[in-house]
Amino acid sequence: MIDKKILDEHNLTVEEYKRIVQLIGREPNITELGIFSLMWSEHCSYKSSKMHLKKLPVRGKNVIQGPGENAGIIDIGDGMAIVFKIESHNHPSFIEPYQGAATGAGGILRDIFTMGARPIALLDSLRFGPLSKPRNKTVMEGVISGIAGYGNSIGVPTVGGDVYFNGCYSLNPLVNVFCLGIAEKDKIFYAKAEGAGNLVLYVGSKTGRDGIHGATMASAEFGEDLEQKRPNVQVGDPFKEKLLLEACLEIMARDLVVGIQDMGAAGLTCSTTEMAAKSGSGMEIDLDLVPQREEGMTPYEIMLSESQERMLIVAKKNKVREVQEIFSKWDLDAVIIGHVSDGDRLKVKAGGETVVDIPVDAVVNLCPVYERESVIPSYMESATRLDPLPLMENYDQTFVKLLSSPTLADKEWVYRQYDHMVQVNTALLPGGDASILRLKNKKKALAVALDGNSLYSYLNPRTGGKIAVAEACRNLACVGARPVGVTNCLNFGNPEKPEIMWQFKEVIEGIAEACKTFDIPVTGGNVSFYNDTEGISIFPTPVLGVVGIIEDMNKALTPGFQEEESSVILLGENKDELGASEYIKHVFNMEKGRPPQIDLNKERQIHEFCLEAIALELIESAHDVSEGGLAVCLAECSFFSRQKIGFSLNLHDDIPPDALLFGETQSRIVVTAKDGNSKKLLELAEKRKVKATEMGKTGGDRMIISHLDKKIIDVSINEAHKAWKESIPEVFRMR
Amino acid sequence: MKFGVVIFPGSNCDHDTYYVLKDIMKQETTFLWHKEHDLKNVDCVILPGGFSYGDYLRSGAIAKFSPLMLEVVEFANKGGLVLGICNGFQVLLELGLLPGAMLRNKNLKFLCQHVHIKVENNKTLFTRKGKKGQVLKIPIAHYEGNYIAPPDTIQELKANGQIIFRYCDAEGHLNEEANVNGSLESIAGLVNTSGNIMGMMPHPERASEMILGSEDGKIIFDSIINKLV
Amino acid sequence: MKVRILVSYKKSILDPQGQTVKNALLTMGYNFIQDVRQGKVFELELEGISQEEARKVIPEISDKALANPIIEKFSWEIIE
Amino acid sequence: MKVRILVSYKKSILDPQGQTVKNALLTMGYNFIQDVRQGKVFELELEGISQEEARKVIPEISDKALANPIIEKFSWEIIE
Ligand SMILES: Nc1ncnc2c1ncn2[C@@H]1O[C@H](COP(=O)(O)OP(=O)(O)O)[C@@H](O)[C@H]1O
Ligand SMILES: [Mg+2]
Repeated sequence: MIDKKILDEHNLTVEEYKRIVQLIGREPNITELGIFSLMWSEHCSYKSSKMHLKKLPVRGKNVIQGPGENAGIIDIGDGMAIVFKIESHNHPSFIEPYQGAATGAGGILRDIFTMGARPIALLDSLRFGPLSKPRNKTVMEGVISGIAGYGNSIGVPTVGGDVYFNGCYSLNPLVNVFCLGIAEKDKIFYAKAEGAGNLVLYVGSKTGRDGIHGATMASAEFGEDLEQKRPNVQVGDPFKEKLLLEACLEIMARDLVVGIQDMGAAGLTCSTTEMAAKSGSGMEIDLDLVPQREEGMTPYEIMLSESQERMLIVAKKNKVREVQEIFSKWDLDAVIIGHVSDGDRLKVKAGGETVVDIPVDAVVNLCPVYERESVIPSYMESATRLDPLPLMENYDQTFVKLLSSPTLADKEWVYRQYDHMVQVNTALLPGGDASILRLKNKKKALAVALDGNSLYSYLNPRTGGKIAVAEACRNLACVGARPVGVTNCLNFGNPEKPEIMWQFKEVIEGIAEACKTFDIPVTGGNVSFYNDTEGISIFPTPVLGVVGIIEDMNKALTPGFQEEESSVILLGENKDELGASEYIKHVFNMEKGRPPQIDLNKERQIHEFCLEAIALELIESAHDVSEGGLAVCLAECSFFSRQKIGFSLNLHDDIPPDALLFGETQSRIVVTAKDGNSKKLLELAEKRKVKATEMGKTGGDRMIISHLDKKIIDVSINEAHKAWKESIPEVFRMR
Repeated sequence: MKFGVVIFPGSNCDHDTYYVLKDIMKQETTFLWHKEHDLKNVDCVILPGGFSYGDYLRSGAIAKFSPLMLEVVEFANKGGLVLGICNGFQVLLELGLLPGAMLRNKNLKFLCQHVHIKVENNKTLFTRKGKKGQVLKIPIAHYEGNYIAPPDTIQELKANGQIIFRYCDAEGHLNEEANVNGSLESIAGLVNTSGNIMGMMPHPERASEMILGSEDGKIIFDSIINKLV
Repeated sequence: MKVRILVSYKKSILDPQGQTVKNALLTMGYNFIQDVRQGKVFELELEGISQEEARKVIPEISDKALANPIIEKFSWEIIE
Repeated sequence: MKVRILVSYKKSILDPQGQTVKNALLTMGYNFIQDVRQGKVFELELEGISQEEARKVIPEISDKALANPIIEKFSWEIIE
């Protein structure tokens, strides 16, 4: 019967098992145990994170749907709503980079169209180990072609994202994929199973023995026994999903559906129990009717399978024919496998016998919740200490070297593999601060940015959480967008380790505080724990996805300099903060120091000011200062300018030149203004109590920065551009 | 002028093309479903970009067996205008309506970017609004756009002026770097000998509004539309 | 009956995928590798058809659908 | 020496390409088709290595570079 060994295999504790027995009033059979193990896994139940996620602000006047559904929904006016969410697919992407990443994209796409929205954009946030190791190159190459393979094929543009490199990801890369969709506000669908007698339809791919225990795998640490725990990674079928997408949107447009839920991790188990539980109904299904790809599958296997590209639909009895006709038009079968019932139980039959009979509420809602122990990690004290670094006569070489750091270097090699233009909405192509999606025939446009610097979070998780939000919002401000909603993917190590739990708590509190200050609701997200391999945890890596609205698309800005002889103005203040910078990491090979501090109110002021200046058309370009500091920010402004315009600046700050050039002090934006406007801008800044400093002028083909009248950087754009542009392609160049 | 945009399972530029023809070019436009046998009296059939049948066998290889293709071939053989864009071009090659085949891009990666193409022949129904030698900025997005054909076919293409577009740099020069996917003769677009069927890898529908960075694609649609005016 | 069909580029066509695999293997130290060609294999499970019929229809299927005769060649065998 | 290596998805793994080809062939009227699986074939030209060595190194290469053992299986033979 069910013993400790079986429980271990299902990642359940003895206490949890006792609770299951108590909840269902008897010992579960193996299929029932499997169901509980999936739904009570960390991945599905959020048992370690729930208490802390509660701290995130979720309300806002435009929130149609906050956390708790497949994706969050925000009202953007004109009868339209945006639907968005981010998810991780970290473990599978390490085991099988191409398919792992591809099915990650497939999963988040389903979350969006399940709600009745047409996906209009994907973004991906990727973290890899250093490219000096061949294995990391292989993983990166595979992951990127996997996302490309899926997104390009299904016809959703991948319009942005970010890529960072750090040793902590060598055995545990991160693949977080964000998806944004658009729906009519009054045509949104939920995972409901209302109305006893309504029929339950299964659509999409046949069920095979795919990834059985994938969700429990995402809830356990990888160790030496990786080989055995390796599940069958699923192979994605973007073509099938494209058909599903079109067919689902068609039945939704015709109002034939009561409720709909995709089958992602935890497959039939999750979709049946969640849909029933959400509506306070029961459900009865017959596994003999489930389309199967393999022979001799047991009820356990069918219920736990994670085969991709499947959906569960509840439809009114008299509409089923019509639903089936539409699916058949798209060469898909929609098979009746059961019905909604009164009561609150999931009853599953197979071979004429009842193999599962359990209360759905117990499965979905009554998993124990843990407040796990947390303690400050021992590394904190020494890691945040940073001895003064040697200063240099000039920084020409260092600057060029820094530009070639893969984390800072041009990512065109990556996004060129993504179809980022399909659907003809991409008004600002990848590479800039945020991606802009126009809304056809509308003045308004959408902007999206992803952000998350894990080195900051490692060295100060609370600050790291705040900065992730701040930077994403700053990116939006730079293109002229006001943030309306946030989603987040929290990638951490093993939460059973108190030090990891501490990081987690701190990051969440940082995110919560920032979201409150900026007054933006968190509408959903995802937590990925157990990102450790052989006992080594990744740096805490929150990835924030923020969506914003540009009121007037014609006023949107890009980061690149627009013309010669414009004033280059810094909004914000330079400070002596070199800790946790890419400069000390790439040039001195250290991951140390205190990350930059952040004053959230000041940060918000800067955003508001930037938005005001854009609305008044006082500025012609804007780019925020982030990794690599002011010097790298300025270089990017030159690189992004069509004619590769240079600049000549003189800075007077009383701080050491290295910190001035490469420190990553927050709340700074570099803008340019034409002669007549720069004065107005500076005046407005004074009125708004924002620090604004004219640093110099654009022009020429060199990048020149002086400090107190002494040149500390004087580099030709061509040379610097080459280092920046060629760094990543060079690594992958075919021999 | 009435346009028909074919939808194959897996087409994904069908809506884009429809939108541009209808909302930007202001033309009567309709979708054509691959399973039907009805061209709905259109004057021009467009085979749009995307991944018909996932491109699982080869790009365009399965779409060519769609029921509607019987009508499209008949329509084309009678001189009807057919434009294949990207995956649509690949379908035309598979159908044998245009000569040659596509290999993977020379760097073996999917490529999505703006490219420049040069109008090599403006005496066609698809390019009459352009100038010979004119450089157009139009995006590509494909995995298999590396055009290849036997030497004698290439000779014929050249002799008949069937090469319509070539990849070039911003100044109109042909070179290896500008020929991003490695196509023979830098070929980016072709017509058949009678001049009523064109295939091109770049996406004119993605270059029909300034907000997307270029309007050069409109030259192609304008050329087609002007035919009947 | 089970049939295996191999499809690969004609000799005259450059096979960059094969080249890439070759280079990767050389980098890994397998320096006895002279050349690599990559192709596709299809395994078809047939029923209700005689060997004789198969001999006629398999080349037809291959020629019409599985291979593009402009760039590819194919070979096939009955394996079961 | 020439070696042929066939790589395909394990039986339990979904083969979307094979499925799509199968459906296409059925639509074309080849209704004797029960199943199609699609895979890759590599033909390696080797030199300066004995058959015996090849027998050891080919499975190694296949496992390490040509197939991902988590989802794929391979088989090989010496063909020349
Ligand atoms: N970091 C987070 N912040 C806010 N909400 C979260 C976070 N992580 C998960 N959630 C919410 O918890 C719910 C369950 O998430 P998840 O199990 O990932 O959903 P699904 O499996 O349907 O994608 C979702 O509504 C999700 O938005
Ligand atoms: Mg979901």
